[in-house]
Amino acid sequence: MKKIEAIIKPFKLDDVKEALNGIGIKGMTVSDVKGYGRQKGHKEIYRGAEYEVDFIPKTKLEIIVDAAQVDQVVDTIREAANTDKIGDGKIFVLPIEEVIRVRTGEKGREAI
Amino acid sequence: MKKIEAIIKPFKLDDVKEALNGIGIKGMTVSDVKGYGRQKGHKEIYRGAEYEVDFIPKTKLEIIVDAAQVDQVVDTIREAANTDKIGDGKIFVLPIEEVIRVRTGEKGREAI
Amino acid sequence: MKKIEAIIKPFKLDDVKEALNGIGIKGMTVSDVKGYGRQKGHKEIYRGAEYEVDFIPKTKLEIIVDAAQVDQVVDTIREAANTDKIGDGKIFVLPIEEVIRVRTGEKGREAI
Amino acid sequence: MINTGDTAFILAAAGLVLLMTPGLALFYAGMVRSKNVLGTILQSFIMIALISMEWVYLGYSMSFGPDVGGVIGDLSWFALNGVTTEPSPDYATTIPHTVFMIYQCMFAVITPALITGAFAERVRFGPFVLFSLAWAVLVYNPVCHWIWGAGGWLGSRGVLDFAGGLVVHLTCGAGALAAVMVVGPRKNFGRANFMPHNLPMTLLGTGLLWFGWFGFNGGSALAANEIAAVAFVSTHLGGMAGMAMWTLMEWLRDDKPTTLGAASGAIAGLATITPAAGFVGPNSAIIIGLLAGLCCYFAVSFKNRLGFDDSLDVVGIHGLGGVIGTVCLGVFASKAVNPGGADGLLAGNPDFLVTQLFGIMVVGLYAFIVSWILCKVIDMAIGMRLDTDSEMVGLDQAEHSETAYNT
Amino acid sequence: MINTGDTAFILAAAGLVLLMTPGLALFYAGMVRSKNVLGTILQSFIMIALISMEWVYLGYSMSFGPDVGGVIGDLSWFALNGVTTEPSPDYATTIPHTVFMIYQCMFAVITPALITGAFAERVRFGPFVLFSLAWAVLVYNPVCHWIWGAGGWLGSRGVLDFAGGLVVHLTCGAGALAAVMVVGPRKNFGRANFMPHNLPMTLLGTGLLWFGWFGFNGGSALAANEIAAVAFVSTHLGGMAGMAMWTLMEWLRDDKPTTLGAASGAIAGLATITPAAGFVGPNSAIIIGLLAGLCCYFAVSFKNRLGFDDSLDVVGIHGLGGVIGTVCLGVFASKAVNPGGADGLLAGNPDFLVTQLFGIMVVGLYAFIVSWILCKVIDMAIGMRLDTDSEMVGLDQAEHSETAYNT
Amino acid sequence: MINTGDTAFILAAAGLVLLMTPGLALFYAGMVRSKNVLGTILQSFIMIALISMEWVYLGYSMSFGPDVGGVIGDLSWFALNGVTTEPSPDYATTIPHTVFMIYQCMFAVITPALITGAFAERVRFGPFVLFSLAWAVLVYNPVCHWIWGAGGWLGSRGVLDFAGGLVVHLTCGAGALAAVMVVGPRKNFGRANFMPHNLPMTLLGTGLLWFGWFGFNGGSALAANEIAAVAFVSTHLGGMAGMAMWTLMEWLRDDKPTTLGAASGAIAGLATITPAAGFVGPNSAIIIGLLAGLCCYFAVSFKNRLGFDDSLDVVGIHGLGGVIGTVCLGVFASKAVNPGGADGLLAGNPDFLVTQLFGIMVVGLYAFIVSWILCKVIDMAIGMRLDTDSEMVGLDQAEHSETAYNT
Ligand SMILES: Nc1ncnc2c1ncn2[C@@H]1O[C@H](COP(=O)(O)OP(=O)(O)O)[C@@H](O)[C@H]1O
Ligand SMILES: Nc1ncnc2c1ncn2[C@@H]1O[C@H](COP(=O)(O)OP(=O)(O)O)[C@@H](O)[C@H]1O
Ligand SMILES: Nc1ncnc2c1ncn2[C@@H]1O[C@H](COP(=O)(O)OP(=O)(O)O)[C@@H](O)[C@H]1O
Repeated sequence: MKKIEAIIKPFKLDDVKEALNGIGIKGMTVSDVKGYGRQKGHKEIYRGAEYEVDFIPKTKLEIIVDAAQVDQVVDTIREAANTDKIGDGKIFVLPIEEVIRVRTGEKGREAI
Repeated sequence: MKKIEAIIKPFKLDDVKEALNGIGIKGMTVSDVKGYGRQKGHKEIYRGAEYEVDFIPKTKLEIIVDAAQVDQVVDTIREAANTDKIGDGKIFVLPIEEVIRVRTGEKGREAI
Repeated sequence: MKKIEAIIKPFKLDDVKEALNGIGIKGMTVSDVKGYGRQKGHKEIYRGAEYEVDFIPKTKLEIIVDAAQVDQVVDTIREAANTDKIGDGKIFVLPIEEVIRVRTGEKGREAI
Repeated sequence: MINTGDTAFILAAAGLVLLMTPGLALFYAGMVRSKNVLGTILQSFIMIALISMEWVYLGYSMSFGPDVGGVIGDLSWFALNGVTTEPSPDYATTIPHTVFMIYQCMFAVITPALITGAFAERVRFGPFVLFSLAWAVLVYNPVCHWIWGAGGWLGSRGVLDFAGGLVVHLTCGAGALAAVMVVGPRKNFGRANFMPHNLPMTLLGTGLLWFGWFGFNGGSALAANEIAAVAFVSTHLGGMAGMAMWTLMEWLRDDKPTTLGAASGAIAGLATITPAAGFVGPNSAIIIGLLAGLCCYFAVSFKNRLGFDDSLDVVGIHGLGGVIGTVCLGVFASKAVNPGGADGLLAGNPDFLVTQLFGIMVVGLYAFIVSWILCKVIDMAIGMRLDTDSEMVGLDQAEHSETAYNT
Repeated sequence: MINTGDTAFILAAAGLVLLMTPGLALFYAGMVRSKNVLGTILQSFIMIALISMEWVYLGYSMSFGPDVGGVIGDLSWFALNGVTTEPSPDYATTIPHTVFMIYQCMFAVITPALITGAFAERVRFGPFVLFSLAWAVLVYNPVCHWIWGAGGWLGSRGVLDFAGGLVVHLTCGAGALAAVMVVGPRKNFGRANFMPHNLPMTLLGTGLLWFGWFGFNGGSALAANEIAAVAFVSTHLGGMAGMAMWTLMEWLRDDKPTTLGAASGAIAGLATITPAAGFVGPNSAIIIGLLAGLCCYFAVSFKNRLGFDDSLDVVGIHGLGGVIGTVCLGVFASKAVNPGGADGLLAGNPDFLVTQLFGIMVVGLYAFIVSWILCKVIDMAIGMRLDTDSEMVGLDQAEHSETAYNT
Repeated sequence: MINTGDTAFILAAAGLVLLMTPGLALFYAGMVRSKNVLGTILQSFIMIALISMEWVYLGYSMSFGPDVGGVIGDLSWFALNGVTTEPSPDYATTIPHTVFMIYQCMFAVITPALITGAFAERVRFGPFVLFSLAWAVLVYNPVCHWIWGAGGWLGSRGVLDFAGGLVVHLTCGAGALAAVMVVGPRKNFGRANFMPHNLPMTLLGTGLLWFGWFGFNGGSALAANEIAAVAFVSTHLGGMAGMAMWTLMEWLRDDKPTTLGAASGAIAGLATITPAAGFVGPNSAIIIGLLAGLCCYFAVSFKNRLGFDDSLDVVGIHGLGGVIGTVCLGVFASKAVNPGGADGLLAGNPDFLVTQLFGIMVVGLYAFIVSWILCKVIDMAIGMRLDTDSEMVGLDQAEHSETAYNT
């Protein structure tokens, strides 16, 4: 099993979710994060003063998948999340040693 | 060292925390996430229209433990978080290569 | 590639970010978490009753770096985040199998 | 004959009292957990619809209509029949009768809304609506008639209540006590912390309530005259003294004054001065406010030890406030301040204090008993409580299919 | 001769109507997504500056200045020239003329602000400001003159509108319809859910709007007299009945009443009673409120099926409310209630109903056509819509370089 | 003899001014970081208790009591002794004396609350309370007496201040300047961004402040008469013009108007028109408002360059506004508008402008010096600042053991 973490632009969440459903991914965990990277932050105006805000709202997806599915999932996310602009995000693949479903105790593949 | 990530139902946090204290786990990191999976989302009514909201509020626990403790911790979380209903959540076990305590620089077991 | 996760005190974020910029780290992902550990929580007063709140606001950094940079990054974070008080936080190092940039599809080192 | 100044004043006051219900909704909603915000707000808001409707077709006539044996008004004013823009001969003789009617309507609306703080975060909407309606009819209307209705027996016996220490605050406090006893505590009460989810919202509510209270107490003079001035001034002083005392107690005992403490003290002071507002001078008002802050602070802390889940302290603040205020009126009332009022203990008239105590006993017992029976019957018939799962999920989703905050 | 009671009343009423604009800002802002909160608030707030300025140098004179052929006021009152503290002979003869002027200013301010709910979350600030200004000049001022201006042709024909069913609610509803047709739906409309980001904010706005509405309708009597009493009472009853009906419909059809439903029903009831407030009795007011809740509930649900993105339901609530209220006035109006008013259908006078229908037709068509042309021209000239990226990022950052919430 | 219209008006106005303190609390709290929300709110709220208490036992008598040599009132009105519902012969002769007293109380309450914006997010609660109390006694009360007290020396010299340009805004601005100099900037000032945590809260506060300002300025006519009309109108026009100008400047210079800019401009305009409200005509009021928006916009931007941490711009908006407004009064005042007022420069009377400048100098210097000494002494004695750790943790937890928001 692998864990795929993807940092994407928030307004792309629906597209990515639908795309993943399309390839049979029926579970994921999502959270709001702030990102810092190449993409220039935006300026904010506060009573005549300008501030540079360099942390940009991003959405983080965590998806546990079978090792065999990794490439497909990665490609799917890339297509759906891509706007060809800096800041589209990153995808990280991490190893997972075990997955357990709380309710049943099922492990591995059965658990997801 | 291993990292245990558990996605549970928010109102189970206190129970899980107490159960973990029971087996001597004195540290963890918690965050609010949204989950998508088998559990059906709820409907919301907005001026006579019904919407399906399929991301469900969940709580994510991150616990670094000694490899030897993993099974005990997993079982403890399972018992405490279980409501026998779909959506009780998942537990993931990830490898950790190093743990450092910021304050002292202690590493590994000493750091947690 | 490695993933470095650091749990630090929120008000230390700016210092850590600057320090990391200093050593050429130009990307990271940040999120708000709550921490539980040695550091005593604070008491809250609510209409004459006192409550112990034991989850403390913390900030979590996620940084993907080249394996070679890990030690330098860890040390940099430690220095910048340290206040010599309990609760300064932890740093975890996790293995990463792959990194992909959404926009370009670049992998590994090129992706960060 | 109609006086434009008085009419302008009471219309403004009626608007202010209406505003208190949304104010209360926010005051309460800020103290609940985020999954119960909307349900809590709606419990107050819905009273505007429910009780106003009841008021037009039942409540006003029962409360202020032609007296029947001192105990209740008959129903001859059903649908406001005969309630016109002509001033009433009995009430507020310088303004249109309808203005008096709508002003009183606002009082009837907020009183059951006050009760909702006691069983916050755990009751079903349907049974709650039923309870509130029945309570308005069987508790509020009669008590209102006894004290403020022309010919009401307690009023005739000399019981005084300027703006609702008995009619509003004691009835809702007693109702709250009964309801909590029937409904029981929230799941995990005592184990988990139920932290307020948004205190700025509670402070905003406090500000709106204070502002509205000037209409509540000031307007109870029913004219823009000297009595209104007396009531307005004591209201402000009572509220500020309550805030001063509560924060002071926190400072001394926990060495930290809190924002919620300041708000709680203010509401305690405002509730407590209510029955006395138009009958006492400024210095008495300050003493009353200080007593309110002191007693309510201890009552609330004490409750916490009792493990009695009056979630937002309706008993400890409104109920107790109504009692203290009514007693203090018996002590500090002075005809020098308000010739239409009474002389109290300090003015050498202990009898009046006794009368007030009698009023407290009667209203407190009546409101408690009827409320308890109502609540019990409804609970046995259809169940007041949410099932455990729904309580865990929260009122907003379980009862209203809504979410307060989306990002 | 100036009457202090009337002056106090209308000054208070003017303050209340001013408060409605921030109230509306919050009512709307709570329903948008968090990235559009500030832009939405500003669309209402800026009207206070924009329209007040226009009012002093153009609007007041066009609306209420010396009549030209029944269609418009001349510009002789430019810069309030001749508008002094002397009472006007034509309007509100017991208060300073400037008080009447500023009271009417508040109406002119909130009307275009109401429209903003229709094209929420997607228009550029500059073109929006331009549209609102032109709309005030070409739609609001003329219609206001026709109905309320001395010599206005619709008023002379006997069309009645107590506090703005036609002048305020129908014009903004028709303008909203036109604007939505020109501007089009939000990106992903129908696909994504646009959940309200903060419903407590919307409920707070509702509370402030209700409170302000007493000034809006009550003050339209222009004196603290019997008519003010009638208007105040029907306003409250209309609002509460609207709330009651909407929540009831939700309860019956979705078996869950909602908080937003209660708020929506209240606003529907308040908007609908507006034209009739000072001309009908309490029981008629309740019927009108119930009808408002019923019709607007269905209109809004129906719209959802139409896939027509009137984002915050300006057409379904204000536009429709203005129409229903104006028709109901034709049905329920009674000289017994207000001798200065008219007798409606039920009082055996069908002609008046016809007159009202005529008024609706004229105002509805005029407002719709002019609004559509204005919007179209501006859209073709400089473009009303945000580009897609900006719409995705949200108004706050794209148009104002601000963020509503920071942690 | 008591006039009901005037009494209703001033009671309503007093309520409105009270509401400004919660309004201010929200206005400020929205601009601080979420860890300091409650502490910021409480700094305003607590003034209601602290200063109202001081007002009854000291302040009112010092400010308005029998004059001693033009510099201060004696203490014969201690505990409101002799302040009854009889109208005072010197002040507001058509309403109960107590109404005037409580109306003025609200002014005394909000003035020190305004200062808190300057040292937001960094002072200890205890020393802050001490400072505010001492400031009220040594700065507010004397200055209030000099200008508004019967026999006050500046008033006798012809210095005019309709509703508090000098008494309220300049004193708090000068106090703020002194306090910032003593207390110093927030940790990491200049390095970190201190972004407002909740701008909708600030906009809500703005709405409540604007609403309340009608009572603040309109009520200062102390009767529901022509002067009240003048003051009410200029207040609205001053505020809207300030908003128009500030947003315009942002539009021109940053090509983005902001929501906070609109709010800031409105407050600047309202503060600036305050001293002139009852003495100038509508067109002058608009010019004054435009000037306010212009000058305060630049003052605030300039401050940012100075690296002077007047955190919420009390000096740049209130202090400067008070000065500009008082000068403009010297220029635009006209007896044609208010016979009881004065003629200014444009009416061919330069002397009056000189008098106003003299008033500014005296009040500005006095307020600054006394505030600086007070602050310095308290700081040296017990320390105004939070220790670094507490400042990092935030006021709410460090000083009040509370958290504003819990999920
Ligand atoms: N080294 C890194 N470690 C962790 N997260 C990163 C790293 N670099 C970038 N990110 C995340 O990816 C997001 C996008 O990266 P950015 O460099 O801005 O553009 P791009 O995705 O085009 O490379 C950032 O906002 C941040 O959340
Ligand atoms: N493949 C997955 N990857 C990551 N998180 C998942 C995955 N599947 C489920 N989850 C998380 O676990 C939660 C519960 O899963 P769900 O399928 O709803 O019920 P159950 O826990 O009974 O299997 C989801 O809400 C989601 O947060
Ligand atoms: N075993 C653990 N697993 C995950 N996170 C932990 C663990 N122990 C501590 N933490 C995180 O580190 C933070 C600091 O730890 P704590 O024990 O309070 O102080 P210190 O950093 O000085 O050891 C905690 O608030 C929590 O977020």
